[in-house]
Amino acid sequence: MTGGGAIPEKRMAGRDVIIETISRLILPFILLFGFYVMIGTEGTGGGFQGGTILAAGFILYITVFGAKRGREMIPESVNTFFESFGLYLYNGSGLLCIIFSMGAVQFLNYPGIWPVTDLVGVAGSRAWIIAFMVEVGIGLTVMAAFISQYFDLAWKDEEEEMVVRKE
Amino acid sequence: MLLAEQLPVIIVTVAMFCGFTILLAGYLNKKSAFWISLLANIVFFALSILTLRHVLAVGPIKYWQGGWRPPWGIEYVVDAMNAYLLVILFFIVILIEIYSKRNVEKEIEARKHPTFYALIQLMVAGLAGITVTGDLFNMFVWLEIASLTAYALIAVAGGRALRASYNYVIMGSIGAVFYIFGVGWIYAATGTLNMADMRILLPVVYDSRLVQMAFAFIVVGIMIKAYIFPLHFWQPDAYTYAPSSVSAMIASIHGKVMIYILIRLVYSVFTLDFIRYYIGLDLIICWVAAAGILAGSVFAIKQRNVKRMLAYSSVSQFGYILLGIGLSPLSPWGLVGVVAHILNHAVMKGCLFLAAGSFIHQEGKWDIRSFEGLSKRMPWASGAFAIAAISMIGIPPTAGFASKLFLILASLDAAQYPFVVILLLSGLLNLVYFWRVIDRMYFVRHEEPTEGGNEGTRRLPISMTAPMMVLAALCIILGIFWLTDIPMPLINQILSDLSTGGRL
Amino acid sequence: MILPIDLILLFFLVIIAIAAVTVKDILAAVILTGAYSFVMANVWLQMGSSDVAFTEAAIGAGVSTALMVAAISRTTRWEK
Amino acid sequence: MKSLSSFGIVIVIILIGLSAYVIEDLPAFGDENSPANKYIRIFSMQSDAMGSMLESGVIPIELKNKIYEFGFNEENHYPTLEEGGYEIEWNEENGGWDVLIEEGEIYYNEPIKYYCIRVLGEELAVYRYNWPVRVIEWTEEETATPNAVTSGLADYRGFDTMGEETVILTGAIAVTMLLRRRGRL
Amino acid sequence: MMEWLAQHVLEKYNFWIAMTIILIGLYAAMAKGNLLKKLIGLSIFQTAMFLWFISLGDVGRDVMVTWGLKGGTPPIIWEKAVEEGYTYVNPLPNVLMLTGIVVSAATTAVALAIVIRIYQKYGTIEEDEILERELQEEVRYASG
Amino acid sequence: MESLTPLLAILCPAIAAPLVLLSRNHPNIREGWTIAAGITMFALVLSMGPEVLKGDVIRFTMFHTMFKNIDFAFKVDAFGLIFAITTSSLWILVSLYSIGYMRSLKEHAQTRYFFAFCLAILGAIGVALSANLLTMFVFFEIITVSTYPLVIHEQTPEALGGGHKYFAYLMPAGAFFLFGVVATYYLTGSCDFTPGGIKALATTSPVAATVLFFCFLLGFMKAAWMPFHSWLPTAMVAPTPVSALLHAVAVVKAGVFGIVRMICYIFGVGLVDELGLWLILACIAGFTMIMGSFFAIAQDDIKKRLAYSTISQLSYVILGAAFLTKDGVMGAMLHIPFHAYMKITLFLCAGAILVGSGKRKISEMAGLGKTMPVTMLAFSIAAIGMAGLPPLCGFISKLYLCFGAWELHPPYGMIFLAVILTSSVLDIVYFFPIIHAAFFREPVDAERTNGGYVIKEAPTFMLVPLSITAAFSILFFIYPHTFYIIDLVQLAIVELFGGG
Repeated sequence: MTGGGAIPEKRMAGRDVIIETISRLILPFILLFGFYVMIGTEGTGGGFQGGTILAAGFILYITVFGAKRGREMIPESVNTFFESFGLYLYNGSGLLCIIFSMGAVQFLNYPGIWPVTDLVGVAGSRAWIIAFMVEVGIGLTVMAAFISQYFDLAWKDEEEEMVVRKE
Repeated sequence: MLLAEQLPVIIVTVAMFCGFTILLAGYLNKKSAFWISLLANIVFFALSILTLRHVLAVGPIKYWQGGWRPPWGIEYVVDAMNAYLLVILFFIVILIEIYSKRNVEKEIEARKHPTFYALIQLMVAGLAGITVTGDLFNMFVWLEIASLTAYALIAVAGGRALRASYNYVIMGSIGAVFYIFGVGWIYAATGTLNMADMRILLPVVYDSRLVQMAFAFIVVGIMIKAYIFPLHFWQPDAYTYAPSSVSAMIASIHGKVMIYILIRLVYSVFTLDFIRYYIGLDLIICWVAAAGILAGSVFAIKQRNVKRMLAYSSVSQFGYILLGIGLSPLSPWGLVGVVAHILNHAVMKGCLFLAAGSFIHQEGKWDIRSFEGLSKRMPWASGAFAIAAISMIGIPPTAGFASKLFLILASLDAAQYPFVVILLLSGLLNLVYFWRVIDRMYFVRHEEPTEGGNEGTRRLPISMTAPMMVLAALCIILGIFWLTDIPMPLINQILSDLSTGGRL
Repeated sequence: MILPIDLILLFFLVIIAIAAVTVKDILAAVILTGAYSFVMANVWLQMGSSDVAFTEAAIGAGVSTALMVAAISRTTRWEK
Repeated sequence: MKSLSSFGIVIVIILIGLSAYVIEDLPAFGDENSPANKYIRIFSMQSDAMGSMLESGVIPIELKNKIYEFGFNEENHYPTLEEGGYEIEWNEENGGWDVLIEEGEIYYNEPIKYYCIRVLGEELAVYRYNWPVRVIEWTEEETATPNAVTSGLADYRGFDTMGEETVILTGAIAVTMLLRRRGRL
Repeated sequence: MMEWLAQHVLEKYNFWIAMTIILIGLYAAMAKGNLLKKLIGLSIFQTAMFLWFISLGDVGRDVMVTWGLKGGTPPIIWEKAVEEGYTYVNPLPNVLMLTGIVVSAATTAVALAIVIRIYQKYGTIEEDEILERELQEEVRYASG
Repeated sequence: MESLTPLLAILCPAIAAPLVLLSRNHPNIREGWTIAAGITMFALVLSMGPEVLKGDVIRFTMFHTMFKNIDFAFKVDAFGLIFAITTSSLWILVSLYSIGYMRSLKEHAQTRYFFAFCLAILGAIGVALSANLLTMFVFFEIITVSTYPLVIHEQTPEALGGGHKYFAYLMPAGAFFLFGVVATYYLTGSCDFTPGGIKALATTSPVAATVLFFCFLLGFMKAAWMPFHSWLPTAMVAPTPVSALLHAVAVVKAGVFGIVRMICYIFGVGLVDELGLWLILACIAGFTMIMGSFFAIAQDDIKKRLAYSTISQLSYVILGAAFLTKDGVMGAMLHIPFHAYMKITLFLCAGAILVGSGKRKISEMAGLGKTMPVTMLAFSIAAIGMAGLPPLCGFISKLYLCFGAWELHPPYGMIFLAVILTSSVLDIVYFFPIIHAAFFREPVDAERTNGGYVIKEAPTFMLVPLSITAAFSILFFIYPHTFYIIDLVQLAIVELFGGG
């Protein structure tokens, strides 16, 4: 964690090739592991852990390459979209239960989404929806939220430094 | 499953849904945030009225999340009390949102509007969630949503609001952790988190010290969140420096819902028997409340800043509600007082904060001593302030009188005479600090500045005046409403739903 | 799962907590908090709560610490 | 806020006192049968040779009534011990009979363990099973998810998790609102 | 007395250690002057509470008899586990505390954002200095 | 009998108030509303007279309250109707007078003035017609609050001080009254005004009843009985018509009305007698009578003197009620309208003097009778009436009071008779100098004392009302059946004491 948090733009000149290379190498594996943890309901892990690991991977990237390049990789629009989209998935899976069953079953009663239930059975529908809507939703939101928080907390403005120095 | 039974959960989830939607829509178009939020809340208000009607007609709604039966899954229970609170919640939120349109445009920079309204919407969702949930841990989650949004919404004003908000973060989190700690104790004792289930299982372990510990921790946690007297110290700063519409919303709604948690726990989970016979706490609650009533008023008298004065007044008024809770094991009127005062105080405090906010919005005046001649320049706002202040004092045809009457009757009925004196004294203290403001606005002779050129041009926008006037009118209408026997079915339903043993 | 290890970890926890609270360097305190979270994750693993341990390791020791370090980089490092 | 430090010490002392007071009733660490982990004893009554009836698979009417009176009835939305609606089976591990009741839910009709009845000397003790027992037993079958934490998180208590997601999002929005100076939001 | 200690202190060491850390954290959250220190105290406090909650759900430890050598296994349903006589730990505290951890992370983030804003405004994160600044402003207002 | 009339009567000022506020830019229309409402209300109130005299009690239940056995209801019985008639008839006159007063002095904030006036009258008529304590309390507090803007009308620091003192006394009084209301309901399960008192109250413990009695007594601090009287002279900073309203119609009359209501219709004559409370009350009243007169003598400001006179005179009513005898109560009831007419004449005259000559001090009033004959004549008539001399209505009420005192147990009877007579003599003592100065002393040099103020008769708007009230003061003596007053009082006495 060089420079503590984010590297201000002007210090980009003194960047370390080794760290950059290693982090560029390691990032896909972190992301892969994150996705594995996120979707795999068989073992330990789930949306939170997976999402956090994904976020940690991106945070590594942002820390190493600087906030500006981090922003290029994860633009604000994408970030905001994922923040909401994850919850759309989760919340939507609940609302879909009501909508598909015409109000016959409760919110989050996953077998109420009958197309899935017809395909894979009652228990299967729960497993599938948990894995592909709920956990993915959780993961995306957690990932996007932590990335967004990190951007906002770490990105030091030039003018802010001026203000602080003046005081 | 009937659609009417799905209403409460639809309100909560769709409110959250709107929260995310506002964020996305606000990203694309800043103006849309407000309108989505407002429209959604109006729809929810209609739905909550339907819910209340359904509950009064059919009985409590019990809703099992995910189709899991209560001890296994999360249950939402909507009885008369919840539905009533839900209606109040959305009603006040709509009015304050209408008010906030112009006020926020002035107080908060434009780029923050989408996030601001998203947070408002999420706060409303959180409060609605607290209101309808029937599960202790689920309540914690909603509590945290409501609190987190409140922290941020207070801090957005910048300046001193930041420090106030930070204190609130620390105290609020400690409160939340105390709450969850209490839930842990009660979980260790009974092994369940569902309120209805807990109510059945608790009598088995009433003697257990775990339950007493749980009660102590939960109550302390909620006392911090609901700024009840000895633990209120984060609150005045937060109310004073927050944006006007936010302090109105938090003062009139947030605190109510927090104290609702206490009501729900005392009545539906621990039950009055436990409070009275196993830990003998009812009178202690009463005395704490009484201390709060007096101390809040005395502090309020000392204040110069109108919003800070209102904040301390809230501390005092929450004492009323707590007093009602404390008295209710002894008299059913205590609960009537609580039910009435929740609505009345939401209306009155909302109106006062909106009016105070509009003084700041229009003239930048927050010091009571600079209020001379305000009635001439802002007749509607100061009229609303005056009516609500009179209502706070408890002059008869207004709402404050009704709750005072119920509580006095309750304390007489419970043969706790000191509280009668305290309630009456509190009315007089309220008079002292509110009348000071009214005097300044209306009656202190004041020379109009001669350069009256721009006076006429800058009038308070109608979208800010109208909500205040509605609330001020409600102050009077409710005063009459509570005296009539129209709310009797509601109150009887609430009494029997909360199982206080008996009807009026 | 094994008492001596458990006790040692818990003892560590207390020490780290005291250190994190008393040390004047906030960056050190933050890193100690991260360590605290990590030890906590181990304790939880001992207790058979693998999911929580995982989460605590990822969120408490990872992301939270990163956020705090980011915040320190924008404020001050030394407590007065 | 200096005053808070003395206030803090007072609170610390109070909490230590409270802990010493409460510790006696806290179940021991790792207690498998504590209310939190398995079941809670709801009442006990004179056995009066009811054990033999239990062995033959019938719950005596007194016991049934007591359970009903206790609050486990339709009014509280509990599945009741109607004739034929329940099963009894001997559970060696607990040394008692498990009472299984059909919940009559939309998707599941298997009987679920609700009560455990044990003979303790002269007394007949009735226990109510709690959350973990059911979830660990049924998670595989009902949700096809072997990890009970995941199924608990996403299914049995899915609403908590949704709220918690919203908390995360709220935190992100709040930080955005307070700090973001560039970009659209 | 010794018996009481053995029964309620040694056997329930989880509670006492959690309580110790809770008190450390609580004291720091209330009494420390530095805003970030407060936050660190708060996070220690919260996490220690979670520790206690999780330890509620642990099974199979009989400290006095087996020295705690036997413990629960993660609640992942596994056929072999039953054969080998493992007991699963209670999944409910895990579920709840997962939520709690995430909530505490969100709270931390918001608090950090506020701290940064405070620093931008006052140039310090010491509470005393902030209060002093506010007092000065107050005096300035009062004197016109 | 259920009838809408009481509600309509109460609605008159209630509707007039917002109309006044709305037409604030058109003074003529604004005051037109006031007058129209006054006349309508008077007609409505008077129309209930024959019905009530037949022995019917007119009731109107607005709604049932949440409290069992308490309705928010209006009831027109004989006693209430007396007060209602007094209030409504005087409202018209005081409004007319106010128009003249406000316009000739070019006062500010006239709309607020008329608005608050309407509300105060609303309170007074509500108190008169209310059927139970709760209803009465509501209107009582309306009077208290709505009178505040009138008291501080000048908006000087002095006026505000007076207003604050006014609140400092009357708001705690309201709290005591509220406690009394709730406690009565709690003790008896009812708080309707029943002739002869609420039965259940007699069975409660004497301590509770005594405490309750004193709570009510403190609650009716509006009656300005002696240790708690000082708000009334302080409130004299108000414009004169307001003082007239305070003293004659709304506020203090509501107070004494309340005391009589409490004694006769809540506690019942028997219970008060049994508890021995009448003696305490009578002592308070007697003390107030004498001391009020003495204080009045010491005042030089005419309004202050009238204020102390009011304090003294109101105690006649309290005393009469405290006697618990047929004639005593009758005297008390009669004194309410009669004193109202006489005192309002005096105040209107004082206002006319202020407008006409700019004088407040009695010592400066020498020779005013020449320049302001009508005013001073009316003043003299009312003053004579106050002293209880024959050709005026004050004589009737005082006579009954004396009879009432005579009926008491031997030692008390003589004592209180002496008190009444002493007080009457003192009345003469403090009114006579004014009359003497006005008619029999040479005017001091007007230029020197009054800075160029030309002394002339007050405007007609003011003269007409005060002449009318003075005339009525005489008319009541000659024909006490005017506005059914004596019939109503007799009816009320029959209700209370039974028999003929």
